[in-house]
Amino acid sequence: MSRHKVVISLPEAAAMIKDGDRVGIGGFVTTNKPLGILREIMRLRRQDLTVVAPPSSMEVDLLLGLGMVRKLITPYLGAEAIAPLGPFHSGWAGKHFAIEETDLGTLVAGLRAYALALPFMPTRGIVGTSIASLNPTLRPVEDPFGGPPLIAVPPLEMDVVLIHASQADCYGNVQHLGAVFLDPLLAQAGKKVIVQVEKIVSSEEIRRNPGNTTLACEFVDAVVLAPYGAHPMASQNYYRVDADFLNEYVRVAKACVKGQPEQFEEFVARYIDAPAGLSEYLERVGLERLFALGEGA
Amino acid sequence: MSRHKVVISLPEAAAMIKDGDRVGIGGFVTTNKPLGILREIMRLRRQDLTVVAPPSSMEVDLLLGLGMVRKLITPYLGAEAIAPLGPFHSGWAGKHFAIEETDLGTLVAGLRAYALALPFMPTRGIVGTSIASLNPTLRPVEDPFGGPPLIAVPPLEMDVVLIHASQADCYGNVQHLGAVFLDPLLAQAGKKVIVQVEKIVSSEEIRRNPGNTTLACEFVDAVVLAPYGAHPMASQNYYRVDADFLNEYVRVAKACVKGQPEQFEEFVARYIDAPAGLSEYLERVGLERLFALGEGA
Amino acid sequence: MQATAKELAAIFIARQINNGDYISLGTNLPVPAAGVLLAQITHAPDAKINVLSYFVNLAGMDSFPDLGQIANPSVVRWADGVMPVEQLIYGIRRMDLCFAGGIQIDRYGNTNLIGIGDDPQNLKFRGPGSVGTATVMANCRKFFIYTNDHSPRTFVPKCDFISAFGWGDGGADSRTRLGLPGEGPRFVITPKAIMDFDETSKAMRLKHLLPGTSLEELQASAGFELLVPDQLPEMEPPSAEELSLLRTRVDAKGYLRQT
Amino acid sequence: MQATAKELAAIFIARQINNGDYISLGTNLPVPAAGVLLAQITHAPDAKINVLSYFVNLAGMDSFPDLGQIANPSVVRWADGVMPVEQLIYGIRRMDLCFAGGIQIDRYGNTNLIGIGDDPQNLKFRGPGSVGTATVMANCRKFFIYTNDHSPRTFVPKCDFISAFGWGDGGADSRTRLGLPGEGPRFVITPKAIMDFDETSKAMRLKHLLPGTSLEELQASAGFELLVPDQLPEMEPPSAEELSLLRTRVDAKGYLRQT
Repeated sequence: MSRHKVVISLPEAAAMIKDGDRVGIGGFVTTNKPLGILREIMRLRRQDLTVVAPPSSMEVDLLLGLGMVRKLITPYLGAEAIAPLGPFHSGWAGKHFAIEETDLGTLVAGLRAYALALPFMPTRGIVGTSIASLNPTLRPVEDPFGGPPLIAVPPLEMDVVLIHASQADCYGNVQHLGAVFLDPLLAQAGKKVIVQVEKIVSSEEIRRNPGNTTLACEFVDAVVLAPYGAHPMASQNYYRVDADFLNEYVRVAKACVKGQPEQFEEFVARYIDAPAGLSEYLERVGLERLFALGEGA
Repeated sequence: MSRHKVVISLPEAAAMIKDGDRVGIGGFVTTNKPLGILREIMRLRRQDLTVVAPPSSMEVDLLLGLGMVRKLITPYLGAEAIAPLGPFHSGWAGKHFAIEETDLGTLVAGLRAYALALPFMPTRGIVGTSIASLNPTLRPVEDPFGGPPLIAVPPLEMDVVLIHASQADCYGNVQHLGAVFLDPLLAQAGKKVIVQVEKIVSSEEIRRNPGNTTLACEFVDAVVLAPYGAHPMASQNYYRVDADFLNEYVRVAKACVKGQPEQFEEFVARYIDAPAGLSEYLERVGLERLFALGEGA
Repeated sequence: MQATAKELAAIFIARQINNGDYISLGTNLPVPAAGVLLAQITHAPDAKINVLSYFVNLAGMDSFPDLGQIANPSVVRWADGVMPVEQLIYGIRRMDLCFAGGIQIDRYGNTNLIGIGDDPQNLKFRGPGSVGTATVMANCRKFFIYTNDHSPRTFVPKCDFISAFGWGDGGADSRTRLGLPGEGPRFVITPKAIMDFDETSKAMRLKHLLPGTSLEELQASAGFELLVPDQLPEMEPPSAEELSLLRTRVDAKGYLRQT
Repeated sequence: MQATAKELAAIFIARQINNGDYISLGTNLPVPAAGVLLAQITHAPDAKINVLSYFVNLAGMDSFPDLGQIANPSVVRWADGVMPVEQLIYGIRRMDLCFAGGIQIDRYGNTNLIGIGDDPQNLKFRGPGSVGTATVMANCRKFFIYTNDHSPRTFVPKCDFISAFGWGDGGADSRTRLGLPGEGPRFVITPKAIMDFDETSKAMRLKHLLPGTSLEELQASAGFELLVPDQLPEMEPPSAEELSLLRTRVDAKGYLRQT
């Protein structure tokens, strides 16, 4: 018997995400976002998703704008200096989707509680803040050693986790070759974990530097080849964020929130609905533009 | 102003450990043990130490045999197939030193609680076991979400942590170049952290592969050059465990526990008290013997 | 040469492993290690094996260097990844199978690595300590208990101390009542016999006698009354392929062929 | 050219930093970033700087590429190490200094990145979210608050929501009562002024006016009564070396010289 390869196609990956799922999204702000898989799900307009994300950006704002999200759990949505706020996030919160208030420490505590199979993790980080009162999943917990009470964070459950990384072998051993953000923790806590990569490499290449492996195949259910798959976000070692693209998005999304949805609908038709797959999407963006995002370009 | 170098000598490192200190010891069973620093402390016969150690071996048994330890906190003491038990640990527990009962999960919870500045971490791992009743520092804690109660592990405090690794620069950036065991967690939880290394390398060498850095200088207070400093234990990438040496130790330690201390006293005189420093110790062991512990030898 | 009891025990373990299982291999347990390795090169090429700090896949190994020291540094040649030791616990949700040893094992599958005696301050014998067994056996999906010493010294009515909880004082709900996520001990394996646990009482029950041990002898080997079912089938004998692979690629040094 | 108010603010921050401090630099806060970088190349070569996923030391830098994007991938050229984001929190015991921003800042140094409005289900304006400020400001030894917008829109009597706790409703024991390990906000820094907190009430107090702003104007810039001490010394002027290093090596693109 030989080893089973876990490489699947983008449509196969998208089929693993169902309406109503709790979906974790890896990466950090504008870097290493799994947009290849996300665009497939957007095309299918999956509904009633609960999105769990470390500091997130326009990829989540777009999910909100497409009406796919029931509940959002993220400590941050923005693109720093490029665009401090997500238009749908800022404009529609509480109206078209619910927010489960969190911060980075609370998110880490909930994910760690799930990975450790614990009913809660205590935190002091949000004592005295509004997060403790706005998030109905949290509870006070006594300090059995007599100190002031803390907040108990329950396990944060995710049906599927989507991650973008540099490379993997066909068995699911993944290497980021740079910062890992919260991806290992997300993978430990995800019921299913799908990783899209710029490059699939041999098992020998992975084993040449096992210390570079950031997600061992124990924590990976499927791998998808997705070159330029993080665009318009940055991909470590490959390309920078496409700021012009984000600005265009912010412009049409802002207009939509203000009641002028036409340009946003065109944007969605052009970049999400019409392309038959990743290659067609990238051709619409244009190779010259993509190459210009590389280091030194 | 130029950067401050944190490289110190072995005697300077030993001077950082005082009578009554809580001392953390890195590595795992018979690998990467900071014996260079430990032998200096043994020579000084520091008293009333509380030792906190991940799975440990004869280096801790020797501390026990020298009467330096008041309390021992380790999930394991032995050398696997070479010597399943430490003679002083097996024979003297409760009589010459106290044991704070723990297991790996409990140890990790206590260290993490300290690093996170939390008054406790909950664990389910020891519910129903004797660890929960034998260790007086633990308390039951309710699950505020209504499940069965858990055990609260308080922060595990360490005045000094001693670690052995492959290489570091003179500013305290450390690379293990292999398994890290619990060393990063120990470093995060230690008030002072001293790392002995086989080799001091340039800052440029560290920066060539910052992804290999396992302890950034944020978590390291001092670096000590100690080639062959883990002997008789193994050092990753450098040399294997010296099983003959361990067997000799076990033989003289067993006799001592049985009331015949002469050979143990000779062993201590020869390897701990007489050598003026690491070089003299290694010369007594003999270079031919040391070289024979290398890969392929 | 006929299969030895240790070889049969290893083959029994190999057959319990599903392809794709995530398994953590502790040190100094050569028979379970042999079972896992045999499974990997036969029907479980996708089993995910954790050996202390390394994630390895051994499906392509020619032969294994030394079963006596599974945490051999040479294991790194098959490593897909290196991990901090916390990972054992932090990634425990996905762990399917682990192994526990014990200086005492009781009729409800509790194990003791802490010590022997009544007074914890004055033990007759201090064990090596629980290592990670308490937390790992509480959480991982299932675990097997292994010991080479099938005698009343090890098999006791009640452990003096419990380092890893099995079924406590018995009863199918003894783990869920405490909220323990793992499904508990499944088998107890020795060179004399393979045992499981009664579905209701969770008392230890004989499943297979291994060659060289009679039922009477076995019953005298435990300090408590072992349940014996009416039907006591023999373990399905090893295939020629199982035995050959075990001897040539897993255990070339013959550790399991020593008595 | 005279030092601008933003340059003075950065120089003030630089002077607060001790050699050896462990500092975490958040994104999109160019003035605090400039202050930390200036300290590093003058009196704090051993300051340990964390920029998101990287541990860096910039003592040897010729010039910094772009203060507007501190989390620039090119920062990796000075990286001594790469770290998972949890490390920010897991290693928090050793963190000396952090920076918080806010869409609202109140007189007791509480900050709000959550949103504006009464009804959380129907906010007038939803902010970007707390990022890590809640947990980091609760724990790290001390923190500074920075904003470019010194106006009553930002400086409010009471935040609509609190994302990072400062001094709550005031009082020197307002943090210890809750068990918060960190010592709380030390300074509030804007291009108009530098403020600290009264030792007893922990109400915000003027420390230095920055050039271009009068006391009357400043008092009108907050929606609450700012404490003003009897003595209001000017900030010690920048040395020629501070200003020159700031302009040539830290902020060559002149971000802090724009008004």
